[in-house]
Amino acid sequence: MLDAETVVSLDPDVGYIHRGIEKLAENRMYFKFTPIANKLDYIAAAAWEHLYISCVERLIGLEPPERAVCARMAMVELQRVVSHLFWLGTLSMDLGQPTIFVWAMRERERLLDVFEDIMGGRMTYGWMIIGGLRDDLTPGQAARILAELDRLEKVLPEYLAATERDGLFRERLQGVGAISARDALAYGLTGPAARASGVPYDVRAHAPYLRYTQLGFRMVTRAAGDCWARYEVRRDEMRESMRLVRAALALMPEGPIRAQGAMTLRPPVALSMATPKDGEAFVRNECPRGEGAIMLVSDGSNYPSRSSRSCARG
Amino acid sequence: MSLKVLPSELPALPELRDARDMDDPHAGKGFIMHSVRGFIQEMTQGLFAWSEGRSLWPLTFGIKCCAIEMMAFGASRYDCDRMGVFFRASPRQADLLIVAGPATIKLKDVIVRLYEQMPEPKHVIAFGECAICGGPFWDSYSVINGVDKLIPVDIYVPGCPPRPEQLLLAIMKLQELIDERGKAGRRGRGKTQVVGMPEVTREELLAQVMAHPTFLMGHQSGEPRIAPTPDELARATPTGQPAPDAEGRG
Amino acid sequence: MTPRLLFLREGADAAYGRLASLAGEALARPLFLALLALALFIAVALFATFGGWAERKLIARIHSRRGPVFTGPLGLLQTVADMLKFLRKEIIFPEGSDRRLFALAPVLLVLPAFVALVVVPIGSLVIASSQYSLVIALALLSMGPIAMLAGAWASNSKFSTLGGLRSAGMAMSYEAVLALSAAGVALSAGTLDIAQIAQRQADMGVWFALTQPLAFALFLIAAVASVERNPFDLLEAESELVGGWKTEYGGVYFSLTLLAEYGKLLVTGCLFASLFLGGWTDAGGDLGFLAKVLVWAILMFSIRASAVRMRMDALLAKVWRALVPLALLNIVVTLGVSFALGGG
Amino acid sequence: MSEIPAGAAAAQDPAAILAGIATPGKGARAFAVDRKRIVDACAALHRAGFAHLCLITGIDWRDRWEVVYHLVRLEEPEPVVLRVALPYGEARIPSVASVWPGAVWHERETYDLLGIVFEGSPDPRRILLPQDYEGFPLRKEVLYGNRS
Repeated sequence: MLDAETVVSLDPDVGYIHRGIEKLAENRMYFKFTPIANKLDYIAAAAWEHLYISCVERLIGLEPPERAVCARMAMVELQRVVSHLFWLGTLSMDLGQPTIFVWAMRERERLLDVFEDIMGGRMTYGWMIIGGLRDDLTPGQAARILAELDRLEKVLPEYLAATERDGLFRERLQGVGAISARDALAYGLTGPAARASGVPYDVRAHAPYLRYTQLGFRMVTRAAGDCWARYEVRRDEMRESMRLVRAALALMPEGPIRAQGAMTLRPPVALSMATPKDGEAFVRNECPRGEGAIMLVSDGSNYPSRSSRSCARG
Repeated sequence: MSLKVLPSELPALPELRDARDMDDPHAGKGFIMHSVRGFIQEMTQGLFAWSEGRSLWPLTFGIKCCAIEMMAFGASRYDCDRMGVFFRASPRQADLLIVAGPATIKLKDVIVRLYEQMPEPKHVIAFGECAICGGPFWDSYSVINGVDKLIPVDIYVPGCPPRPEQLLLAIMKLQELIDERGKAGRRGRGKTQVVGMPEVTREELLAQVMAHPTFLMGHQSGEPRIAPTPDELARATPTGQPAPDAEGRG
Repeated sequence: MTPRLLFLREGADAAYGRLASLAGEALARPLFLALLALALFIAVALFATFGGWAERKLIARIHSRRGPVFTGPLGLLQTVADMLKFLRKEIIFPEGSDRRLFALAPVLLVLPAFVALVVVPIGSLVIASSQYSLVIALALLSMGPIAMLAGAWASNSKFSTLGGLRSAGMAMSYEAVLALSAAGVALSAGTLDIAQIAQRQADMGVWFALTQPLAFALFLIAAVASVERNPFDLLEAESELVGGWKTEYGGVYFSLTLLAEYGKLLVTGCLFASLFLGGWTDAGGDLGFLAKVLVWAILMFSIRASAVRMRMDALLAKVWRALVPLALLNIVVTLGVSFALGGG
Repeated sequence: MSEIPAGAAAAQDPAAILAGIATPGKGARAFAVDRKRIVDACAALHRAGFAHLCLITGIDWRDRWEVVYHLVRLEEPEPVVLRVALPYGEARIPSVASVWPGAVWHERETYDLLGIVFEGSPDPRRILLPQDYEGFPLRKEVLYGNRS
């Protein structure tokens, strides 16, 4: 509802791409749901795939080996860098400046090539299976990741300078859409948006999963809560994620990439996966857009009897 | 319950909604402009087909992950500007609708309205499995199996999500389609082409799709596509509604 | 440098004489004007075509991509393809829209750009020189908001109404800055005729851009706004207003608005070159003038690629709080200086 | 109100829940709460520091409904899980929007897909499906994929 130029009230009408994934989950075997798990947040597919796979692993109590966990952490954090690059592009596109959008997409394409080389796809992967990985992260691929990150580290300050030193860019973001910490918590805001309002809530620090405790994760928060603070939080998170990718690749030991009894397709172990009767698993991950949570309720068969996910409101 | 599909059940191609009479001056076409355009059209058929193909302005309308690939198609590596593709925001100024994502039941009338708002020489590309047949959500209650149930589609681009190069190839195919129609002087729908697959007309495509049982559009035909597993049948619902049998899950 | 005006007049008289002998005295004058108008239209159409191509190529280069390649050599025929395609598009009048006004609005937008070229000197060619050519040019340039409001109101859609109000409001306020900064220059040159102003710069041997830096900057900003280029690009705020007041325009009418955009670009370019950079009177002559207009066009294209769109209230606040006072200050300073120097 | 089948754990009152939370037990701390006491329990927990409502999920166990609340306190990693069992015939539960305004969208989604009515919710409309959509697709009796 507009009053001349100022927005008076807003009633968001969501659901235009509602695909009823909970119903679909109830009618697919656990391992067959992974392609849809990628599409829960299609800009950060690896993060949500890992969320779903780790939830199923907790449901059946299967621990992936150390090498798989470190490889997954490297990919999840690299996916955060790619997702934040896409955010940088669409932010400047919405502000009417397509140049930074095209530059950020160009950098994102280079990292998508790395994903395609390692995980088999540009946007949706299916690289993580229940109990480990489909195929290994070879040293050559790890070296390529490090090379790409070094290149990005050199190029990124140039784009960020183009946005930060541009007075108009700052003027459009500073003091716009300020959200107080109290409102952020009350309305369930999570992720970079909450941290920009001063809410110190990051699942990686709050309930560490993967190897965040060993690698020492530093949470990025700001107090202002306006668009500029959200810009700064995401910019610093990108640098933190790059550091984490390097640390995860360094920590990655030699060893098997699949646990004993991992749900592979050849041999078709995944087709007859047993789940506990009335078992329940609830997992939270820090996805690029906010806290993602999946709850799975199993009834013993190879089909979840109820799956529910909290969409990340970041 | 047999899953055989009667040929009559093939969903008919929705007829062109634009039934306006071209000669009626008040039908949204100034009389003078119309007769002048008629004359120009006859003399410069090939030239206009060339120009229509080389300047396809798509509408910035993306739905899901295929929209991200459409953005990558517009960015610098794949660069749709080379083909003369320039994204426009208003349907009035666009002549290509790239449906990038599933048509959900809530989005149905939005897509149809956008299509009808676009001026006439318009084309539609069904980009990605979701737009072709519902994709990974084919059995969802809120996804319509294929955009061609709503609007006539010219080019299908399979893939989930397809690579931006496939969209470049689709644009080239569309240009060939336009040139071919331009030479033949027909304004109707020519052969529908599926990018990356051999030449196939829309009817052949639908026949293939209909013939293969797993592609059968579940809820379009009313009864469930794959019913619950046998043990779930044992715990029949309180209402005792008998669930039809099926040939296995997965 | 003898003023080139006379040369033009003789050339025109010679052509006029030959025409008179050909078509007889009575017909000569209208025929000559018709030919001149046609030449003018072709000049602007060519500028619009290759301006559009150059813009897409330059912005593509800034984006590190190629831009149109497949239509003609180096993609030169891309804008031709766009314009031809629009000729064949179906013309849709929105339901409940005022049909005549809907069709008239783009024409109202294009005409001032063409008519202004009659008054503004293009190189040494001044078609209708008059003492008040600057006033006429600025008045014609400020026809834009009227056309936008007409188009917005006639399209009978909420997007275009909101877009129309916004862009009309912005264009009107920036026209004020345009006029005031031009007034500063006219005062220091002492005349309102653009050709004379250009001439005066040659006599003084220094460009007004150097003696009047403030007016130069203000004119630049205001010109960018009057052509709706990027920092003031509220028109195509895709994310907010779909297509601004042009939302309902498709087909030929939309191509008219594109033509108008480049027409205005040419007019402001010629004005800019004549008022501030000495026009054709310095060493470069006509070619120099052309170079100045090209520099102006490239500047506008690169601004479009690199500037962020400003918010509506910040935009208007800047005009009335910063730019207009600066322009007035500039006039006062000019008066003071010329009073002190020349004794009035 | 028909009797809730034995499957659901015995309902506890808010004071017991607060005591339960204080003891640093291992594993997710789950508490069954009675339908009438859910708002007081949530208010008590909110005062105790559970400022973040992570997820509200409705489950259709075919013989009873169950609404599961996942609450998170910023200081500790483990979430607290409140489970409210509802008789199958009567899917109604008071809304906790008064405690967390953010709960409205969770509740609207649960109503939209499962048909559990949240009494006193400031915005009881459907959120994901078109407003004129009849039926609640996520219920077990709705055979999968069927539009009925």
